[in-house]
Amino acid sequence: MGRIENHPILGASPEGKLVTFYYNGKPMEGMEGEPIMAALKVNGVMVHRYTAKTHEPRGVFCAIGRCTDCVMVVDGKPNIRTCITPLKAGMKVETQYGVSAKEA
Amino acid sequence: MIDIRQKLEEIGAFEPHADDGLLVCRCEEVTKGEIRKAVHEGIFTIEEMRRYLRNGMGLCQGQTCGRLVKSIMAAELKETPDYVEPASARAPMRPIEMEILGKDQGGAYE
Amino acid sequence: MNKTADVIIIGGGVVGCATAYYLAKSGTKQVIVLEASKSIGHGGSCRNGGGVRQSGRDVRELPYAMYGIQHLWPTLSEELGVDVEYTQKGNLRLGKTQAHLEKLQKLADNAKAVGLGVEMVDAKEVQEICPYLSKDIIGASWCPTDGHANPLTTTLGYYKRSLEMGVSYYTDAKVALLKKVRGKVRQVILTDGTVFEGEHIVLCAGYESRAIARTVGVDLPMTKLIDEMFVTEMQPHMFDIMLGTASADFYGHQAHHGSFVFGSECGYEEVTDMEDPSKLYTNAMTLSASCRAVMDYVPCLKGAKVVRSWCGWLDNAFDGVPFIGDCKDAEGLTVACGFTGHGFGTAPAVGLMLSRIVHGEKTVVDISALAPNRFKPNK
Amino acid sequence: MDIRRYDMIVIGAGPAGLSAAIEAAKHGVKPIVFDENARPGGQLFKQIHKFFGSKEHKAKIRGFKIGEELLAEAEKFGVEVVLNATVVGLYPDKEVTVKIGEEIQHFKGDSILVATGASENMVNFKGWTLPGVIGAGAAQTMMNLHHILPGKKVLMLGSGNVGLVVSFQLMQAGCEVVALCDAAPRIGGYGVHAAKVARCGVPFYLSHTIIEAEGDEYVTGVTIGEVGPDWKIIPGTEKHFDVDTICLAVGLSPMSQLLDQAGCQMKDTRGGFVPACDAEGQTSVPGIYAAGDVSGIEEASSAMIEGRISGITIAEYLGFAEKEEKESRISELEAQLDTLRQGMFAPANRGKKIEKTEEGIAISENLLVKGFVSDEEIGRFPGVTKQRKIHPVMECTQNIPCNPCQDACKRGCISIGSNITSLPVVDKEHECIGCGLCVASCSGQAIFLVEEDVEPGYGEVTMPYEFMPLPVVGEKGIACGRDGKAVCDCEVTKVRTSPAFDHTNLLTIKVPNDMLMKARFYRAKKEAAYD
Repeated sequence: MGRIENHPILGASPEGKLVTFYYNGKPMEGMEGEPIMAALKVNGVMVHRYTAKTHEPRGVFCAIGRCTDCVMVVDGKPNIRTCITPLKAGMKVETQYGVSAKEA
Repeated sequence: MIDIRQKLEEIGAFEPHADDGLLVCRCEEVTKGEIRKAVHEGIFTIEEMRRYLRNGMGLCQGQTCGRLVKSIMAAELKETPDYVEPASARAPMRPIEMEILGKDQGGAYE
Repeated sequence: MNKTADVIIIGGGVVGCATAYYLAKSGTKQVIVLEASKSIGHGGSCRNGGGVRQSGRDVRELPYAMYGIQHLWPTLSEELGVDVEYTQKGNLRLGKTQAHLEKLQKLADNAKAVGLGVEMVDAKEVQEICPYLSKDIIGASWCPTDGHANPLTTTLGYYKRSLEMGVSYYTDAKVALLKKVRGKVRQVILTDGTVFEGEHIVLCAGYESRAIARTVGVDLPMTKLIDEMFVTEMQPHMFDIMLGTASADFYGHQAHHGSFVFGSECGYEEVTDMEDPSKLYTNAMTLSASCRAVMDYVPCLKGAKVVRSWCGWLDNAFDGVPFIGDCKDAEGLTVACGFTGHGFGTAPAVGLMLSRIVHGEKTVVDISALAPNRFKPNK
Repeated sequence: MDIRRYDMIVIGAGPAGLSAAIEAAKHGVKPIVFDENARPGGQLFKQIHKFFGSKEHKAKIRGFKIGEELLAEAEKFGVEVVLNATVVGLYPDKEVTVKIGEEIQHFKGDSILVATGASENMVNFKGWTLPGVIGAGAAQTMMNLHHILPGKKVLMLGSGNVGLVVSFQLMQAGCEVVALCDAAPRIGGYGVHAAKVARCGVPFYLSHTIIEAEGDEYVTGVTIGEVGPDWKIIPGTEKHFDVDTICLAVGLSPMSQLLDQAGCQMKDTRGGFVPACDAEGQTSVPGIYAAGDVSGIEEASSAMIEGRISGITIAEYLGFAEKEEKESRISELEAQLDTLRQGMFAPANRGKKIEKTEEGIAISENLLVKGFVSDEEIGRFPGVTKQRKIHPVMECTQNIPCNPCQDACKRGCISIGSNITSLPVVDKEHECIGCGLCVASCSGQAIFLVEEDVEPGYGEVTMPYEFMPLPVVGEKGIACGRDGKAVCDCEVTKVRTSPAFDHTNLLTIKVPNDMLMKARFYRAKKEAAYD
């Protein structure tokens, strides 16, 4: 989906520090401190989790920490709201199946 | 006073609709059909519905579906949406780890 | 609107709904249930830890607690057509000190005397039963036939099934007083003036029962206390047992869908004072205190997030066990209240016994020790 | 470590909360403001369009700039703003529990102002849970806070101001908006916002709703259909679009849970669950106040004034201000609020169909269903005149409380008068010098400069332009009409940018004289084509 390099009103995007994180074990790059969700989106990741009951794919919905649809397993902890959790170097971000990182 | 039996008779029997499979509560995966059917089983309030089907009991605590459930229930009850009272709000407003709560001794840091 | 019935039940909680169900099941044609709030199960029925246990109970309660577990709970989901999530995987009552163990031992001995299988287990056995518990636990009482259920679906299950069987329910129907007709309690008068009349009145309205019974000269000595509970987000499945502690720090279990439900106190409850009790406020310290209590025994839950807390009123009887039975000095009135915070697990048995009492039949077990008029001065 | 006590605790550092804290602090109150976000300003920081109103309402200033101004003012008056601080509980005795970092802290206030704003309503349809279906607020958050694109091809559901403004923002960020649909038969938001979107070529589908979001793992397409009077889809009206994103903008609901939790008396209204409170924001619990969207959805401009009213009220409640002082300040603020609550979109007119303007001119029907005023309709509005020499053409056709254009023109060519909702009138007596300040000042981007015969047979149209890349002088492109369709070839003759224009660039194109009243948008050749 990409970053907005130059915006007619907001100007150039603020410069950030590019860091490596791991999405299901695969290294990806994102801006340090941006929400995990933003880094995933730039890398084309749409599906954050599969639901417990009907195994439906879910992703970002409200982007402000309310709906909790974007939760993933982050550094081993499930149910982390990726839309409001800042990205750190080396973070391990995994698709959540129900409440765990493994497909049931 | 609400006469449950009389109200059930007034609203008639449950009739399946084509969109009954539509998901309403995203967190707990509760469908429109389940909610509509529960009304005909005597579930008339959001408080009861949450307890019966778990809608609004998940991570977001009904912040996304509350309004939708209210209108589906009201329509099924043949009433305006304000007939169905919203769920009561309870702390915490956002999910909080037990260990964070556990450190709290009732004060504030300088 | 039909305002006369064979039986009028005051209180649409789990006891009221269960009583209505067993009455309908035994052939009573006209049963009316009056619920003061807008929701069935608004009170303690849906605000408890879901414990279905025998261990830790007063010996006066044990016979019917055991009866329910042996005869009613196992088939309840099928009977009601609603999954009540009954799980009979045992109850551990945990101790961390020698004093705790002594207390647990005493309770276990009492229970054994009336035939309940409860044994004391040591630290190692505790870990074998539930490896998620703190290593600081030195022992526990273990009752393998105890368990838990979902109080929400149990209450609503009884409601739904009895409704299907012909019971009439009225919500938002607050009772103001009872009235005798020719010396027998027959009328139930609502705050809006509506009069219901029945051959038999069953009063199971929690603490509010006291004020209602008083209108026909019956006092049920109890007080009320507010208690808080909380629920966590869904967690991977860990264990199925019910947990409690010797010093009553907390109680709770993991529900079928994965959330943990716990109840606890912060120590402030006895003096809680609120202008409007219907608001069900808690204070700002209880949740944190409860989390500490739970983490002291189940430390691995520290990362679990709390999504909601709530509270409810307990109806504490003066001697810690409920009032169940006919009011000898108010003919026509049967009461069931004062469950003192542990009524949920026995509700099916109580409902069944109340239906028997109404029919003038013998209750399944002897409950004369719970007679409503049992209060006698101790000096 | 005891509970910390404050004169005033404000929950929410949005327009209402900050304004209240500033107003109270001006009278000596020491407020503390908590906000769960990393940046203060609430939704203001996602709002990159210019605001309506008059000078006192911070008109023609962009939302995020207003946020910055409020923050600077708060700092100046010693307001303590704590960010990343989520209020998780509000208890009797005016105690709040706040999650700050990894800790829960307790605060008590002699007064509490709840200014938690609103949350988005949602609507469900088949596939609404697929990744790629997002709230309009989510789109704004992604674009304007995190500088990422929500998607490439977007369908917007909802024609209220949020749907319209976010559609425009999506295009500014570089997305394609394939369509805007709404189940209602008429556009809900300001006509000028709709017109901005329509002239970019976005088709409007009123009386249409989403039938299905398609895709297995995420959105790959959407089907919409026309709704009949029974709100059911009319068979055969289905339309499919290839999209990767579906944006929902179907209204807002007050986030009033904390007030409910604190035991404040609540009201269940059409606009949501709101506290019962008086005009100053006092709830049923003495000392607990509510201001802004939490007490009923309005614009950020109204929230700021409501906040100030609550601020002075609290100052008086706490004994920091005299009663007379409070009353005179409140009457001043209420007058400002009244101004904002006038016009066609006034709260009193919600849901009503307005047939005529205050001037008695028939409303453009086309605008209400297609998003643009047709060539035939435009001439009847007083801002639209036909002159040979350069002059402003103000395509402002609805009565909304807004008047920056009047102040912008130093030559007196534009007059609105004392009634702020009146349509602007071109005063032919005064000479337009083509400075373009009016064009840049119009928050609705509805003002154009038109001049005939700059060379034989050709005239010039100057338009507001807020897109990247900015065309360069001499570039050949295509002029589009109000409906976004190509009308003729054109050449860029002037590109003006200035700090005074605040990022609204003025683009001047040369078109044949007979196209001067039609050409309202510019497209580079490669991206446009004639139908």
